[in-house]
Amino acid sequence: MSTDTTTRPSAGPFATESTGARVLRFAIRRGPLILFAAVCVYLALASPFFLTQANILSSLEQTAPIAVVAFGLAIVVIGGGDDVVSGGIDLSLPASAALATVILSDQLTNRGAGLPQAFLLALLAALVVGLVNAVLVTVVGLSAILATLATYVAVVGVTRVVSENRRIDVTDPAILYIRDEELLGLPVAVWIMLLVFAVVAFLVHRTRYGMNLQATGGNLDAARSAGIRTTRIVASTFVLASVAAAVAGVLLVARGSGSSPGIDERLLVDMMLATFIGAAFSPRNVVNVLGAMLGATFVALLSNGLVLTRVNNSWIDGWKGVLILIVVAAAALQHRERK
Amino acid sequence: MTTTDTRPGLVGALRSSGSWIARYAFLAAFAALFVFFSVQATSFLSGSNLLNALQGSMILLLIALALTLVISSGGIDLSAGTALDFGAWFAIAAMATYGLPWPLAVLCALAGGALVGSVNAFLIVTLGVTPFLATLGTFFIGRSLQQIGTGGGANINYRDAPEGFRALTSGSTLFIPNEVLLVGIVLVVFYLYLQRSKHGVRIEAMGLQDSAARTAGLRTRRYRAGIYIAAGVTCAVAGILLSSGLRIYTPMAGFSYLLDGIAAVFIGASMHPRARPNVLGTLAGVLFLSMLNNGLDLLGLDFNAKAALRGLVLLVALTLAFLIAKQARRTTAVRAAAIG
Amino acid sequence: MTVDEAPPGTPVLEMAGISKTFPGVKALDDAGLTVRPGEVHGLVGENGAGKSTIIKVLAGIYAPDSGTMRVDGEELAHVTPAAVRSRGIRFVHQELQLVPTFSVTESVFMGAELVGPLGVRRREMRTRAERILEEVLGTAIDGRRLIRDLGPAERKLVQIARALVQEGPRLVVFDEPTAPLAAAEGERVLSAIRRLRDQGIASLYVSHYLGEITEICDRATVFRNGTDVSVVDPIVESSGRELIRRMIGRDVDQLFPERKNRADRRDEGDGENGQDRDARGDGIALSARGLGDGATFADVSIDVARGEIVGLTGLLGSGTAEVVDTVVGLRRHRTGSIRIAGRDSGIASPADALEAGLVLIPRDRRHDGLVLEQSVETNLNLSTLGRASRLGLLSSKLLASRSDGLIQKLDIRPADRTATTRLLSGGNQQKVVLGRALAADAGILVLDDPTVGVDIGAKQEIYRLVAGLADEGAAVLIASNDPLEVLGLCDRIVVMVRGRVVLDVPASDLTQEELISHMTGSAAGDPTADARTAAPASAPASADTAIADRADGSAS
Amino acid sequence: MIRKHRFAFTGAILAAGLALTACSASSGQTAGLGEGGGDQPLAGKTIGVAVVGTQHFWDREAFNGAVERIEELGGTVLTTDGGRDNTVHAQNHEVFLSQQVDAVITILGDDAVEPKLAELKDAGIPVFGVDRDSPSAVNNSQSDNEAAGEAIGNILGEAIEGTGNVAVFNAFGESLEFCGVRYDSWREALETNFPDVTILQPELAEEFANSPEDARQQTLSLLERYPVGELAAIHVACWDQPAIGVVQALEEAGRTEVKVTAIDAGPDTLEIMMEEGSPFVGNVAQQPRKIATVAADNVAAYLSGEEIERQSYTEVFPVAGPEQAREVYEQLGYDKE
Repeated sequence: MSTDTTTRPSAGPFATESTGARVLRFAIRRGPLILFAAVCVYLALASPFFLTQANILSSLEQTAPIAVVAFGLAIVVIGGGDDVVSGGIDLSLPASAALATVILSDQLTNRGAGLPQAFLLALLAALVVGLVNAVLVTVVGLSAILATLATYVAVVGVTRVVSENRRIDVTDPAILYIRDEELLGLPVAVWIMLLVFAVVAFLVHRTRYGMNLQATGGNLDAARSAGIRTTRIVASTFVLASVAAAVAGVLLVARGSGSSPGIDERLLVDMMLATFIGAAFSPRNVVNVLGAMLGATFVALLSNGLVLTRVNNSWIDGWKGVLILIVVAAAALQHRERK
Repeated sequence: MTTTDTRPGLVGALRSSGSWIARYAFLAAFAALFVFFSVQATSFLSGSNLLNALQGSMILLLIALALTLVISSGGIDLSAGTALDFGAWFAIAAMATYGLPWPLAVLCALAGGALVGSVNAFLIVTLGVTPFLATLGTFFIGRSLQQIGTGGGANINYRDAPEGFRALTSGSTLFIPNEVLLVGIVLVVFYLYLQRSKHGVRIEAMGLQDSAARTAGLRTRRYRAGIYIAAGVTCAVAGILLSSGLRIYTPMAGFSYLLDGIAAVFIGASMHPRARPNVLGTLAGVLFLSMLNNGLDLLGLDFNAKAALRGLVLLVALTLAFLIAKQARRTTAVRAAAIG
Repeated sequence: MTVDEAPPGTPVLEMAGISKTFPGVKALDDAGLTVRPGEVHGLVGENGAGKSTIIKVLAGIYAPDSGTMRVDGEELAHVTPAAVRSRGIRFVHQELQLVPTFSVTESVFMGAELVGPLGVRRREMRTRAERILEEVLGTAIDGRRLIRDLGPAERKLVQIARALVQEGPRLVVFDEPTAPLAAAEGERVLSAIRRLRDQGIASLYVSHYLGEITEICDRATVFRNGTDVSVVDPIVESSGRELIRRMIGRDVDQLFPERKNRADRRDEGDGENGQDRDARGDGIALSARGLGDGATFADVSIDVARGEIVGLTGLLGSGTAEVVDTVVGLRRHRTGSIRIAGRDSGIASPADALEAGLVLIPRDRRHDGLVLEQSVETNLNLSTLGRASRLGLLSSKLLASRSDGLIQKLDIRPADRTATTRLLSGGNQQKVVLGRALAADAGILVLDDPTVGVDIGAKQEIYRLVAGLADEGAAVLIASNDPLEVLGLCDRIVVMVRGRVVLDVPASDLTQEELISHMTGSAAGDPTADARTAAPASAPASADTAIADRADGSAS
Repeated sequence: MIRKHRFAFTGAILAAGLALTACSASSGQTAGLGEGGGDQPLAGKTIGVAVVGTQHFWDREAFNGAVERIEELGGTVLTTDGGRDNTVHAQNHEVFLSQQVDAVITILGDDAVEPKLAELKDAGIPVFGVDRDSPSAVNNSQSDNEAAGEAIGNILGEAIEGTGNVAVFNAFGESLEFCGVRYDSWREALETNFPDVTILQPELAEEFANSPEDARQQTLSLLERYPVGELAAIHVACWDQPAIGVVQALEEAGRTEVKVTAIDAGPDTLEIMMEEGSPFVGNVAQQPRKIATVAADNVAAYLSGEEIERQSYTEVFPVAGPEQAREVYEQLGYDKE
């Protein structure tokens, strides 16, 4: 045996790595992001409009409500773990957001309330849903997926009763401001999204609460033994997420200039997609707030780019699915690589 | 010292008594609702209505069974509806467009479901994508393929479907409606496979602790691939029933069964002592949801109110059942922990 | 020393008259435990003696039925986890209670993060975490590394750092801290505990390794049948035997079983190397030739004959674990071949291995060995469910009779096949894993560190079982880094150093000292031996001590 | 080595994906080019076409009609689909703004799109509605919904000989304006001409997804509540998909004495009507493709400077009974599909 390996006692007998291998490893580790960039470059080449400022801003505007509910879902998943059966999930967020749009619209248009009052009421309603979820999961002991599925159905129903399944137009100046105006070159809706992002990202990644949250989701027993009040943490995630749903409600009212029935289902799928694909963008391969933002942006840019490159409408979902799977598969391979 | 044979297992006895309370709690909610509907809606108890409700729940039951299988193994299948669509699509298209005899069309449908399942299996087992995202991706692609294949989403009408194909849902054998008989057979197969054979135990082991199952010499990859394909095929059977009943293929109809299917599985799991998905629990969950729908239809409520009530009743029933069950479990769990 | 308020001599912890009854079981009966400031106090006892119950009472997890608990002389009215923590009592649990996706810094500060106006003070936390690791525990780990990328010893040190990071630690409770570690790695933990003592922090040290108890403890409390039967004070090097006697109430005559045919086999195998035996071919059940995976080990050849127990040993990172994984199909090999009964095995998964008549008893039983949420019955039958089936359906009668038979044979406690496996003690869990392997009637057994975290009684039973199987004709390959275990149980010993086999000899040819020097790569004639390789990861001298002491403790 | 293999694999997928995207994109483009000539008033123009969803026959036909007509006229299309979410549909119009298309055809949708249409108008981009009567639109092309509702009301009244209970599926009357018009005029026709007819309360709701099966289940329950003699007809107020399931349920339950009427008369429901003895007795055929074609023609005319009327009505064909169903089926060219 040669003696050159003796300088690295911890490595195996063959552990030498060429520059090429290192580059390759880097490529695999950053695979999802590289793919993201590659897709964007392709779209930019295929349609000169794709990279125009107006288009990017409008894509971001489209992203805003999805991203905000996805932040909410991210909190729940981070705190509850990402196991399908026993982990944290909140399927009721889109329903809460839809309920918020109805309450906001009703207050603003039919009851002559101002935005602050309307928002408080919408927030209150969303908080009730969040609290019900929290109680169902932590006190009653339902699995998160069943509890929030049940509240999803219930809240969609309540929304229909409240709205009588009607559309309500909103012409409140504050909502129009959010819808139409720009601040320092960015649409107000995008500012709201960034603000929520900043708050949530700070909360999750920079505060003690956030660290406890991550610990709870990462290893419940460990968190408990570290003296973290895990039940409270899990309960709080549902409440926080419902706040995000209420904020998303404002953005949805702005986007639709009022409330339209039947917006929850699509939001549900988009939200899950944005949140879970977000894990692919993180080096730790876990659901996180920045990932949710990137995921939502990725999905929106993808939809927008495919429209601009004039892909047949029928094909758009298919391409979205394929590209998403490629990104996710790259993340899966990268994860396997580490093992 | 070792009282192995004489003591049937104190822990087990306590545990199962807890599970019985859990089960009874939910069944009590079930029964209470049944009585309520019987009193409030005169036609609820009629034989034809109950049969209607039963027949109406068969498609959901198949979807829920497929999901029971998948969730048992620790996964999820958001593309269950897509597999249903492919089953319905391939069956109708085979007959209406390609003029194949109906038994062949049924085979095509099953192949369609298997196709969807295989894509999932490839993504999950070969590439290692998480089931959540893999099946979500399959769902998107499947939706798109249906749009492409039907010129944007046109129905395929086949009113002249052969008698044999129609009989799958309209006829009856030995006074049992054919679809009930068919789904009953599937149910029994699932029950025997998941609850009574070695495979069910293995799949549960995989779902709980994959690495341990693998080390114990189980072919987990093979099982997992098989599970997604079998789930796809089961959903395709549901698609066959749907298309046989309507004699039409409506693209992208399957998604509407997904959430109810998931709910049924988890309601069923909640009745299990270790909160695992199980076939009989799923059956109870499906029947509960179907009864709820049927009863609310018969009450003659405003449709918006009906939508709200449906969710609220579900919430209340689950909460009550769980609070009682939890009480029971808590006492047994403490004892069990002490003995261990 | 930081005993400020309490008068000198006041115990840091004093538990007295603690009783705890679970329905049907008296887990603690008037038990007591006293730890003096700054001492390292051992807590020993057989499984079920009440050690873990009193630890849980101390941690505030179980409320005792009666008894008092004083910290620094002050009685705690309500023993809650938070109250205990605030009094400076910290726990290093047996399980690695860490979040795999957390960084070292995040893990150390889990639940006790430093927060400033701009949120969590990451840089400061990292500096402090690295400093504690380096200065208090004597190990340098980058605070940004993720837990999932660390080895078991580093993870354990991170856990210890976590116990120390908050202000005012008075007493750290270590529950089997070295169980998942190789000897040299374990020494890092032990030296960390010594450093704590130097800084006046008391330790309560729970371990089955009596060698460690005699090495680092000042005093030790022995538990038996739910109460403290005696306190050995002071602990000296020769206290091991005394501790065993008090633990089980009698002398342990022999830890390792008498092997019937061992002497003959020794004669037979003497002087032969693997190649010759393979050429002769008779009785070789498992034969690996020139095995390598291109990264962690290379050119490994091992033969195991029917009726033979072969020990594969080496320090952590020597490649023994990887070789075992490769043999059972959990890893791919890139060079060489594995033959079973003279034929190419074609094993690519544990399932293939099972079919070829080879079973694995994995090292991490809680993760890889058992489905913890399933019943003992299910776990015992998991590999052989087909044999418990009739007409394709599981027969509850067959399942019950098969598992009851195994429970009896292995003396698994509680003798309840419906019990959830999670609730069993470590030794009993390991017996369940063994039982599953027995049920498979496999001709070849591969055991990877089979007695980790297992008490002496269970250890003895496991050794007896393994020896019995070999006597009945099974071929057994044991990977272990406990030299005494290998010497006491095996017929042949294969030593690996940094991915290569350096020695393959009959066990009778080796003394303990020789074996250790081969393992640490310091023996003469070792092809890789030179001054530098003799120090893998930690000082060779201390590694020797640790191994020797460990061996000492469990010896009879 | 395994590593390299994996990376190559990922790369291959990526390459294949991009190549295929390119294919599907370019195929869309070639469709847009076609023959350049004098009768191509839209040559060199890009027209945005936004549709709220394409699951339903009407929506899809209108969408395809508009796209095909624009391409026939030499224009390039940019299309969006809201996936049945009105707020997404509204947001989709942003693309037309940022791309500065020459004109926009907006198909269906509720008032959520109004602000976007106003923005388009302000930006100087003319908007043409298809079943979207917007103040910001140059023109709205649609069926005469009032006539359609009235016609189907009369067909139904006559089919049940002016008496009996009628159940109605009407979930969209509140949210979609043209559905409301159809429902109101249907109701008015019944109440005026057939005073003995009772409209059952509460009304029923249909679902967008899986609507035939959903309607089938609801009808089965409905039949339990109203035994023979207590139910004369079931009407679907705004479209025809649920009627497929309604008919199926009636046939299953042997209750074909209950008559079925609907609106839209897609080929699938016309086929059902054509069957002998079908309970499906009344329908109103619209010409969604033609409606959209008219819209596209209006775009072309407007861009070449012509005056365009506010409303373009396209004829509806009331269909009563199997004979008329067959005639309309042929007239609309469905038999050639």
